[in-house]
Amino acid sequence: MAITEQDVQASEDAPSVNYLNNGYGLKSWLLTKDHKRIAVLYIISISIFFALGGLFASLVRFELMTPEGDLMSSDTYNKVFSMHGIIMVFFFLVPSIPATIGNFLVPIMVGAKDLAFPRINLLSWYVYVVAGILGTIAVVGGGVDTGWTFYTPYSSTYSNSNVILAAMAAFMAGFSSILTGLNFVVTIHTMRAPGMTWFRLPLFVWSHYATSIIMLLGTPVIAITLVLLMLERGFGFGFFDPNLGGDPVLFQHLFWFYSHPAVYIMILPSMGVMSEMVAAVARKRVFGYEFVAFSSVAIAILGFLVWGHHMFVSSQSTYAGMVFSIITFLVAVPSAIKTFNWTATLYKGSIVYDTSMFYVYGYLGLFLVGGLTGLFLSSMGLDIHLHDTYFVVAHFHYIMVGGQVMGYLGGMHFWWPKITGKMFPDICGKISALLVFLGFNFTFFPQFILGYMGMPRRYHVYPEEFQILNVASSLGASLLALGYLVPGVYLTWSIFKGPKAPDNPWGAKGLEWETTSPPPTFNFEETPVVTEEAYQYGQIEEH
Amino acid sequence: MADHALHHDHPHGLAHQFEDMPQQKESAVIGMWSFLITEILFFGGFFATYLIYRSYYPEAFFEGSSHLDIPMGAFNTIVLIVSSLTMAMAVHKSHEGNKRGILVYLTLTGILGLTFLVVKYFEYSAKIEYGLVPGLAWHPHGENSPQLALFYSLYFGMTGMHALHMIIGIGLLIWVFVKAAQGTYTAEYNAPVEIFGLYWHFVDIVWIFLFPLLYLLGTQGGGH
Amino acid sequence: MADDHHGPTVRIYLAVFASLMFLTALTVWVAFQDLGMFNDVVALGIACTKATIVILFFMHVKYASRLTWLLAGAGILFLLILFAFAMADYVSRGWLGMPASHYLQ
Amino acid sequence: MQTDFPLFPDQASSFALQVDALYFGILALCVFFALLVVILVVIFAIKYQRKSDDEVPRQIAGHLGLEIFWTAIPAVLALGVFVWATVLYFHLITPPPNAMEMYVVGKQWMWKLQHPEGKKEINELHVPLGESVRLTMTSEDVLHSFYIPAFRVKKDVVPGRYTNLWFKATQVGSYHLFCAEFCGTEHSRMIGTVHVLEPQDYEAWLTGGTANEPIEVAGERLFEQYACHTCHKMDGTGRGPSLAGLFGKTVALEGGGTALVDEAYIRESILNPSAKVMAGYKPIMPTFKGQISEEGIIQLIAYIKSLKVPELTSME
Repeated sequence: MAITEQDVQASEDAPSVNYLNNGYGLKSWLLTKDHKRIAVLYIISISIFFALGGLFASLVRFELMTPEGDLMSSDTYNKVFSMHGIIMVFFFLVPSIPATIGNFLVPIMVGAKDLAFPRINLLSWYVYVVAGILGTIAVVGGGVDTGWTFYTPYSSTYSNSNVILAAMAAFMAGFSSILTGLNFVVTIHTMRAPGMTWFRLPLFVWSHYATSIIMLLGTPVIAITLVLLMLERGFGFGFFDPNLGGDPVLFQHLFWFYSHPAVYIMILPSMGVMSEMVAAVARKRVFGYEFVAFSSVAIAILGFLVWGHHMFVSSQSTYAGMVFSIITFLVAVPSAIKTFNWTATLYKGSIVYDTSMFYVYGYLGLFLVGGLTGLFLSSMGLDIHLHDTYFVVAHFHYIMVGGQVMGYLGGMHFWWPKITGKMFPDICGKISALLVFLGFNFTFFPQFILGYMGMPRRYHVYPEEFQILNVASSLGASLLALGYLVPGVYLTWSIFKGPKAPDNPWGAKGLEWETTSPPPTFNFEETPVVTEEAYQYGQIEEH
Repeated sequence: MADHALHHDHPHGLAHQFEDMPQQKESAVIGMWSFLITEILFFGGFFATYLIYRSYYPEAFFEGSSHLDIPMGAFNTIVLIVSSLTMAMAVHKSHEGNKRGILVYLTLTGILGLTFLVVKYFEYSAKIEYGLVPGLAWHPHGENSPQLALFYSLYFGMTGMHALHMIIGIGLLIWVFVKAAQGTYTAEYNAPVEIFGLYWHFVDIVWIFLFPLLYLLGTQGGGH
Repeated sequence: MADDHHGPTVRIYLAVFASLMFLTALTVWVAFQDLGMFNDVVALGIACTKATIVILFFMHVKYASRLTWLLAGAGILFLLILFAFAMADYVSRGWLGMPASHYLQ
Repeated sequence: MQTDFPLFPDQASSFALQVDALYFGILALCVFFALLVVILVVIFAIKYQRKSDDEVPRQIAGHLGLEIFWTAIPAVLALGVFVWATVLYFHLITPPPNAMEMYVVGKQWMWKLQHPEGKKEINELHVPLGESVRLTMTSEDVLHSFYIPAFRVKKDVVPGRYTNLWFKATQVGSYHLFCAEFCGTEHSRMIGTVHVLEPQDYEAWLTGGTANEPIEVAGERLFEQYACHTCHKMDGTGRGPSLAGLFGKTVALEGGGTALVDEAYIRESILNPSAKVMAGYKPIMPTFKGQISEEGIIQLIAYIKSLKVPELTSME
């Protein structure tokens, strides 16, 4: 990346009023209806929860350095991993990209002044904060020990921890994500700038559209499931407890109806980030644009038909299991399509070696492993052995941390100049990407082996022969933690000391790069008129 | 969408992020429908639970249903259908920009909504009196008591959630009423009345399903 | 904006209302006839009819854009997916003729 | 048995080789695709490095043939794996008819196991080498999951009903038994050991020790203790049906329909007798819910299973 004199000049000539300096003081932030400011509020709050969830994760890894339970009691350990899961899933992974980068970029990318419902957007942040406070009260007031899955009847009858409070927090967080999704759907449908047809939308917007579908269709089901759970626990209404006439497996059906698609809420936006970044890194139109776009929608829809693959050993009917299994295999296809298309985009491109490129390559590597290991788990005969072991833990961390967090961090770096108007040191970005990639593999690759050897998840103490791999995993985790801390430092530094960012530091295509860095409050001086396809770096050749 | 994107001289009721009134109205309607989708699936979780347990314990569900009061349920069904009509009329009047018409029909709708809740209150009281509230006041001790309790858990869960939506609906109705009384709504700007109407009709539809599933089930008890 | 999509007239509203009342009466009456398992089918059929009428006329979907149809349809489709796939498990438990776990309690 | 730093689980059941074959099959597929993509993107990164800052490469929109190619190939391969894995699954869940019956009750936080001969164990399970064993499992409280990694078998243990699992041990030794479904505070200590013994050692182990009352004898004692025999007379003259030879049959029910008399049906009939009454009888049996433990029910089931009539009618 080279910043020419002219670029710097251009940004200095830019209008001095942007969304950041348009009003100061806490009130101008807490009552803002500007989607960009709300995105910043979200960035700050999810960073706090990411740090909290990460703290719990490191406690888990510390404890697992030895086979005995010497750091904390079993009860504490169970609470620690449960809070890690609940915080990471409901308070970091689900809102992360949509509520931050998505909130910032979707209106700009479609050429709108704001989201369709700015007040609802702000409301969603407040609901999120209230949910976060409830969750924090649940932690401080003794914690919750059910795991993030809240399986009945343990959660509804037997657990002695703050299940209702934690379920309430998850319920509210879900409500907040419904509001975000609703805003995106409406904005993408009705607020596109003149000339911005569906097939000119950036793939980031497509993936957010697909994500929003899941948020709207899936989240209410987890909400009602948690309501049923709270009614059972709070009032003794019977729904899932066999002693009250219910069936515990029904809870799993309702829970996974949301919670499996929720994995796609986490991964689809990061796929959108990757599509943007691959194009910019290779300075080339994304290969097979329509296929990448439709594969997002296909993943969103097929994602609703596979939840039973979490229940192959739960005593679910074999025939239902077969149907869920085959559809799960089919979900692999759109993911494969995306990977091949990204690879093809790099072919004969003009590949730049900057931070974005490091994150793109890291993402590709981790997502490949995460996606491919899904094949093991969708195979019914093999899942019997692998279910509820560390193999599953490794698999979903490759997707949700390797894929999603890599996408989130990559996206934050890619659009950091746009969001803050400041540049970060490129070399630091490369180092952090490397640290995350290496640390991640050190942490989670050993867990695949542990899983195949049969170490069950959520184990506080474990047989001795698993120790060496666990130690390896814990050492890797410290490297990974470093990889997450470093960007926090230099990105914060860049806000105060970083050089001013030009409007389009990467020479990328897209409406967001045509406005100033940072953008003005209403995003554009004039509503843009779109006349070309997305990623039109040059004349397109048809094949 | 037109590109007269200037922020000044925009029409009454047009928010800054929209270009013109049709875009704003379309957004409001689509937004409400998106929300209703989530509501469909929210109640859907209840209905799925109901369907599954009903198919497992038909006898207990028949028995539980036979203790519900069909005249009260039918009366409430009629109340809600009438309220849907008055709500539709309120929306109709708002399209004409007829302030008085909106106020009259909203008032009728609100009264009918409250009537529904009052009837519901009497039904609930009766159930509490007979000890048919699982977990809190539960008297049956037969061998299918757990399954019977399951039916009543669903009864209270589903009708309770529906009643909560009615209460929220009445709250929203008061807000729309106040705005209408202030003369906010015109023939051009009436989206709030319209989308509130969508909500109200949706709540009515939920009841349209609850009534036969919960109340009418017990009439053929043990028949099959 | 003048209301360019033609909403229903008051006469249509009254007709809709009358049919809803009629169907309510019908569903109560049918409930007291012994039709065996068809009682459920008829009751649900009537409820679906009533819901469709409300959606089409009171909620203006009949006069609305394709997008509204799509949204309403998506909600119902995914609801059916939830029902169908969850029920698929419960219905087919024990099909293998093994002492499967298809009885609760 | 265990080395200090193993990287692969023991293969101690008839399933292990088949499951591992599938594992390595999928692994090969994954390695192939992962290497394919990794090698390609690395080559591209080297070959197509940006030469100058204003370089704009040739733009390629896409290629329909390629898209179809890399949609179809993964789809076909995925379906192939699906068939392989599902055939294996059916094998894994279908016990042979002559399998030994054992019973498992999970509770927070221990495994209670019982042999057909009546021997009870806690957190230990002794099984004979080379013999098919079928477990009937239930839980007294929350969900558990019965998992023996060396056998590649796992099944959730669900309160309120029975689940099954079977295996045939093929290697003498001691193996881990884990609870794989999170079940509360001491979840990670709900572990045990499965001992695979030579058949003659197993016999010796069975006859050694104390409390060697066969399970159906315990069941028979309960049968009399709860006065079941006053109605369920063996000659069929009682107020309830005779239970002799009943297990495994399909019976007609009062009010239409049929039911297969299996473990779940017997359990239901003890806990909720009026749910499925056999045709020709009245729903007069009282419920025994809350009076008999899960283990007691299992003993009763074993006893009822053992009741044979001399000329057994056809099973179908």
